[in-house]
Amino acid sequence: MFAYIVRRLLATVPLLMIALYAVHVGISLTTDPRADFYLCLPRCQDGFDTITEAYNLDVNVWLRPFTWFASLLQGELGESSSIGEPVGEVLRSRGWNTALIAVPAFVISAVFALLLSVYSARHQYSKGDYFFTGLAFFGLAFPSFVLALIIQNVFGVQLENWFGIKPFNTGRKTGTNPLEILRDITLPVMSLSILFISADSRFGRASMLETLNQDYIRTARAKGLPERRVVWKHALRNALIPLVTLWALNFSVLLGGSVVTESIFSWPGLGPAFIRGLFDADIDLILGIVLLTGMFTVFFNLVADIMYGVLDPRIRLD
Amino acid sequence: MDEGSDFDVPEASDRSEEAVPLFSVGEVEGFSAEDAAHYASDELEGLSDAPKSFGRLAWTRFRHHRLALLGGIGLVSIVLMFIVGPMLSDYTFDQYDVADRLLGPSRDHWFGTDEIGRDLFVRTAQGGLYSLRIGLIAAVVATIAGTLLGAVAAYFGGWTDGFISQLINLLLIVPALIVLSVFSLYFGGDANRLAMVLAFLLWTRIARVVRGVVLSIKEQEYIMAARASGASHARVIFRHVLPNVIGPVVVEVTLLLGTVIVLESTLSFLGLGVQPPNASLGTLVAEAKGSIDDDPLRVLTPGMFIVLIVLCVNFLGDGLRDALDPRSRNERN
Amino acid sequence: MGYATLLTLVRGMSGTEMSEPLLKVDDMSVSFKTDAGDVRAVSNVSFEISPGEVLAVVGESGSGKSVTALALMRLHPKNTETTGQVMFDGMNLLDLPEPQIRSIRGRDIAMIFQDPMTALNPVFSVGEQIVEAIRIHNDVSKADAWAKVVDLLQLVGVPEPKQRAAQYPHEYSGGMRQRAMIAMAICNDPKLLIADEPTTALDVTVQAQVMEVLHDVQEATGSAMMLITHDLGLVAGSADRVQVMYASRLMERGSTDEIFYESRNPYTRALLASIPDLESVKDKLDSIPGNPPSLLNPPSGCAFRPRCSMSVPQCAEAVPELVAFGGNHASRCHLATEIDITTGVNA
Amino acid sequence: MSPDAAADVTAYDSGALDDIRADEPLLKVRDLVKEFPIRAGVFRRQIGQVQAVTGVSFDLYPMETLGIVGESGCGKSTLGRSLLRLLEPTSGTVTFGTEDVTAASKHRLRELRSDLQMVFQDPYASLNPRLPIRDIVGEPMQIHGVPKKEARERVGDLLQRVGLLPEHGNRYPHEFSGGQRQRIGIARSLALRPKVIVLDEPVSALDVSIQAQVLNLLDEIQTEYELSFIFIAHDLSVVRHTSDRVAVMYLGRIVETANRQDLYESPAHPYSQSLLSSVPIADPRRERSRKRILLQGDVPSPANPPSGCRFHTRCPIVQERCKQEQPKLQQIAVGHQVACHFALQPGETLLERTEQLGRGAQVASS
Repeated sequence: MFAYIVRRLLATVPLLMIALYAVHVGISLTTDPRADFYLCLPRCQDGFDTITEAYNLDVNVWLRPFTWFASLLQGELGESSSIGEPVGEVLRSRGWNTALIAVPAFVISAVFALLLSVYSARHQYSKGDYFFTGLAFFGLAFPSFVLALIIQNVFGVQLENWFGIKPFNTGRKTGTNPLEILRDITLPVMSLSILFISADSRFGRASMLETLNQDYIRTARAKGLPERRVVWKHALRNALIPLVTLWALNFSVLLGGSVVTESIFSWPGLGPAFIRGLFDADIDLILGIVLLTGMFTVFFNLVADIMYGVLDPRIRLD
Repeated sequence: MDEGSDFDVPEASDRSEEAVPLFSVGEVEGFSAEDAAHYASDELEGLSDAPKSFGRLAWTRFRHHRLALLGGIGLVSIVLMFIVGPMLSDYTFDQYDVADRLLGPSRDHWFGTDEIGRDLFVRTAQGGLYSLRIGLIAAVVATIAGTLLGAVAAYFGGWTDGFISQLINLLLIVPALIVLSVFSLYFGGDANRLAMVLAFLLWTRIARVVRGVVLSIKEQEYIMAARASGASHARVIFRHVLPNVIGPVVVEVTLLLGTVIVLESTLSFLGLGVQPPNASLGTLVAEAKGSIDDDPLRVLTPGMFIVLIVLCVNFLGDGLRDALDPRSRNERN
Repeated sequence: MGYATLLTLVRGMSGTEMSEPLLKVDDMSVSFKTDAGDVRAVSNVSFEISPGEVLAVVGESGSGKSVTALALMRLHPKNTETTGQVMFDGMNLLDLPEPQIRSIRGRDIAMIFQDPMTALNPVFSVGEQIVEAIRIHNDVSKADAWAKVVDLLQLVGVPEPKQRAAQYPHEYSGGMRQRAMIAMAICNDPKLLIADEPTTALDVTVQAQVMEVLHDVQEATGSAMMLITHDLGLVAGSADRVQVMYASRLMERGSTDEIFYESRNPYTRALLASIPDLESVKDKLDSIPGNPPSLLNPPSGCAFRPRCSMSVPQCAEAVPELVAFGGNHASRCHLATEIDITTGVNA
Repeated sequence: MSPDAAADVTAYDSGALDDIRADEPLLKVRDLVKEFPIRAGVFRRQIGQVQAVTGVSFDLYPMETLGIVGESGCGKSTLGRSLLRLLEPTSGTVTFGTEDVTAASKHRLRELRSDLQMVFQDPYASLNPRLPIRDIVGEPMQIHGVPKKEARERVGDLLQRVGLLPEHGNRYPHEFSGGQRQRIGIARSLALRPKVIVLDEPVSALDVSIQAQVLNLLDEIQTEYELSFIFIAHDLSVVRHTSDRVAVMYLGRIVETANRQDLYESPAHPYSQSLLSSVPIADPRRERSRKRILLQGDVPSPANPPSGCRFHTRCPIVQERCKQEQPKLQQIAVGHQVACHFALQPGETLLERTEQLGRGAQVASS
C-alpha cells in the first residue's frame, strides 16, 4: 500500500512539474512586468533594475522556471504583486474562504446526485425520471456565470424587492457566527451545487442503470432480498466505483476555487485572486494557485484510487 | 499488431447458445441449401423493403428520438434566426446612437439597446454566430487531433500509447479553466486563436474515446478475418477500423460542441476570451451584468441563448448516441 | 448407479399416485413490449412439478424456456406482462403482493443461473453472500449462519471451505463459483430448485462435476428441480420428465423415455435427429431446414410449420392443440396421432 | 453442384503445392510454440509469459479433416491462429507444401493466405457490421486482384452455394441470423479457392438445429472443393462427426492423436477417456447404464502450468513419475500417438485402472 502511494506520487509529480513549467514559460513569454517603465526609461532606470532583479528577468525565459522551482524547494512561494502579501499567506486565507463554500457544495452535490441517480435508475422512464433527467439536461446547459447571476439576482436582490426580506447575502461579509456564515455561503453554494448535481446525476444514473442490469442483481432478487437492500447494498456499492473518480475530480476543482462563481458573489476566495493575478501578470500568485490545485488533483485522485481498492476487491493496489 | 497482444486475447469462449437474437426486427427467414429459392421469394420480401445499412438504421432510430429531433430543429432555427435576423434589421452590429441608449425591447429594437445605443438583437445574433464559430472550429480541430492521436495510441500501443496517455494525464492534472484562462489571456484574442487554445485543451476527451474504441475493435474477429484474407494494415485501418470509429466520434463531437460553447462564453465573460470590438454571447452577458438589478432581461437574453444552444446540441448528441450505439438498441421501450 | 435407477423407478411410480403438485402453472403467457411491438416470449404454457421430481425444460434460444422460469419467480424485466396462474402452496405467485413473493424467493423456490462468472456480486465475499441468503429468511445469528455456510460449501465440494468462504468470487474458478451458487440456492432447503442452464458456461469435465453435485444435493434435500437447458444430453441423464418448447409454446411433454423413444412431435423428433452422436457416426446429420421464427412476426398456425417435413395445409390455419396420450405425455401437433413412434433416432 | 468448382482452381493458386504428391501432407507443423507476455505495472514490464501452445507437431493430409479438441484455455484457438500467422508463432515451423509459412515475407504470406483460410467462432463479431455481405465475401478477391466483374459473379455463386441468394449480397450482417452469418463466413473463406481451412469452433455459437445445417454444409463443400480442414472444437460429438483424425489438447500440448475410430473407441490417455466420459449422451437408456469418470478440479492456469505431465494434478491414475517427468508423444499403434507414462491399453478403461490402483471410489459415478 505504502509502496503503491509512493509510486503513484513519483509518477504524477513530474507531470505537475511539467505543467508548472509550461505555465511559467507561457506567462513569461507573453508578459513583461516592466511594460510601464519602457516609456520613461533613462529616467527610471532604478525602478527598471529593481523589477528586473525581483523577477529574474535577465535570466533566459526557458530557464526562469528553475529559479522558481529552487525557491519552492526551500518552501518559498514568493510574493504576490497584485495583492501585496506573501503567496503562502494569500493561499492560506483565501483557501479558507474557498473551502467554506467548496466543502458544503461538494457534500450537498454528492448526496443529492446520489439520491437522484438511485431514484432515476430505479424508476427508469417514469415521470419522475423524465423530470429529473430533464432538469439535469437543463442544468448542464447553464454556463456557471449565467446560473450564478440568476441566483444572485433572484435570491439576493429580487426577494427584497418583492417581499421586502433579505434572507441571504450576496457575498462574504465579515461575520463569524455560524448563522452569519450560513447566510453568506447559501447562494454561492447553491450555484455550485446545482451545476455539480446536474453533471453527476446523469453520470450516476447511467452507472446505476448499468449495475442494475447485471446478473448478480438478479441473483440478489432471487434470494428474496427486498428491493431496498438490492439497490442500496448490492447495486450501489458497484455503481459507486466509477462515481468515486468523478467526485475526486469535483472536489479538487471546487477546492481550487471556482473562478466564476466566486467572482460573481464577490467571494474573497482563490478564484477572484487568480483572475486578478492573471490580469496583473502576478506570476508567483498564478503559479502558487496552479501548484495548489494541481496538488489537490493529484491527492484526491490518489484517494479515489485507494477508495477503488476498498470498494472493489478485484483491484489490488500493489 | 500481433506483437502487441498480451495474454487476454486468444482463447475462444465455449458458449453454445445465443445463436439467434431474441427480438431481431428485420429477421430474414430461413434457408437451406436445397430450397433457398423457394423460401426467399415469399418469405424475405414481406419483411423489409430495402437492405438496411448501418447508417440507414441509425437514421431511422434517430428520427424516432423526439428529443434529438427537437434539438436538431431548435439548433437550425436559432442559426437561421442569427443569420437572417440582422438582414431584416435596420441596424448594424456596431452602429451606435447615444440618444437611444438603454432602451427596452420595442418594435424598432427587438431586444432593446445597450449603454451606447447599439441594437441588442443584432449584437446577440452576431455574438451568437461568433460563439458558434469558435465552438465549431475548436470542436473540429479537437476532433481531428483527438481522433488521430487516440487511434495512433491504440493501434501501435507500447511507447507511443504510453506517451500519448501521459500527455492526456498532464492536461487532466490542472483544472481546465485555470489552464485555459492562462493560455487564452496570453495566446487568445481573435476567434481562431481562441478556438485553438480551446481545442488544445479538449482534444484529450476525443482521444480517450477513440483510443478505447480502437482498442476494442482491434480485438474483433472481423479484423482478424480481414487479415486472414491478406488485407494490409492500411486496408484494415481505413476499411474496417475507422468506419466503426465514426459513430462514437460523432456523438462525442456534439457533446464537445456544447462544452466548448460554455467554456468560450465563460472565458469571454471573465474578459479572457473574445475581445472588443468583437462580441460573443459571453461578452454580452458581461457587458450587461452591471445593470442586472434594474434590467435583468439584458443579461437573460444572451444568457438564455447560450443555454438554448447548448441544450439543443446536447439533445442532438443524446439522440445520436442512442442511434449510433448498437448496445442501446433495445433499451428504450 | 443401481441406486439412481431405483430412485427413478420409484419416482416414476409414485408420480402417478401423487395428487398434489408442488407447482402448477396454468395458461401462463409472457409478453415484452418493444419499440417494434409486443413480443410474446411465452404463450399459454401449462405444466406441473411434483415434489422431488426433476422436470427438464428443453428448447433452443428464444424458445421461451428461461423467460418461463423468470416469470414464475416474477424476476423478469419491467416492460413485461404476465397472464395466467402459477399456483404454489395454494397461492397464485403471479398476483401475490411483493413482500410475500420475496419471502418465497430464495426460501421455497431458489434459482441457479447460467453464468457463474457474473451471477455473484464481485464486491462481497462468497460467504457474505450466502450468509445474507440465509439470514434474510431465518432469524439466526451471523456466526451460526457462517458455520452453516462452511458446511454447505463442504457439501457442494468446495475444498477448504472455511478459508474459501471468506474469499471473493474472482478468486474462485468457474466450476467453484457454480458450486457456490448451488450452495446459496440450497441454503434454505427450498422445495423447488430452478436451474437455468447451470452448466452451459462450463467446460465438459467441470460440467460433469457440477451436474453430479446438483444431483446429489437435489436428492439429499428432496427438492423438486426444474432444469432449463438446450442440451438434450444433459436431459437424458438427469430428468424424470421433459417438456420441449419452441417459439414460445410448449410442443411436447412426457416422461424422459417417452420424449426420447416415443416422441409424437415432429419438432422433438427432428431436434433429436440433428444431434451428432458421441458413440456412432452418421454420414449426414438430419438437419432442420430454416431458422427459428422471429417472435415479433411469428408464422400463422403452428410455429414450426415452415421448417416441418410433415406439414399439411391445416398447419398454417390453426395452432394445434395439445393432444394427450395417457399419463403425462402430450404433443402439440395436428398429426400427433399419426406419427409412427416405432421409427426414430433412438427407438 | 457448383458449375465452376474445378474450372479455375489455378487462378488464385499460391503455387506452394506444385511439387508435392497427393499422398504427402499438405501442412506440416513442427514444434510450434506460442507464448504471450504477461505484463504488469506502470511501465508494462514483462513479468512472465503464458505458454498457450507448447511444442505442437502434426501433419494434415489432402482432403482430410483433423479435429482438435480440448477445454477452454488449452490453446486450441491460439494454435489455429498461429498456423495462419494471425498470431506470430514464437518458434517452430509450419510448412505448407514445400514452403515454410513461418519464414515467408509479408508479401508472400499474403499470397499464401489465398490457400490458407479461416472461419471464426462468433458469427456476430466476425463480420464487419458496416459492410454489405457482397463486400464482406468479395473482399479477399478484391485484395488478391480478381477483376471486379468476375468477383461480383463469384460472390453470387458463393452465396448460392452456402444456401443464400445472390440478392442477399446487398444486405448487411445484422439482417441475418446466427446460422446465416456463419454461412456468410464460410462463403468468405471459400472466395479464394483455398486448400486448407482452419475452422475455429464454427458451430459452437449456434443452436442444435442450426448446427446440423452448418456441419452438413461444411461436409459438402469439403468434397466439392477438395478441401482439408482443421476443425477446432470443444464439443466431442461434433468432432467425432466431422473429423478423420483427432488431436486432444490439454494446457497447450497435444496429449493424444489418433484416427477417429481409435480415439473414440480405445482412447489411451486418461484425459481423453475422462473427457469422453464427461460428455452427456442424448439417450436416456445408454446414459443410465454409463459409468462416468469425474475429474477433480478445474483446468490449471496456463500462466503457471504444473510440472512434469501437465495433467497430473487431475489425473486419477497419477504416479510419482508423472510429477517429475514430462511424457513425450509415443506411437502405440499405427497412427495412434499418446503422451502418457502409463497409457491405457486397448480395451482397458480408466475405471478398471483406477480400481486396480484402489482409487476407484473417488472418481466413478453413474
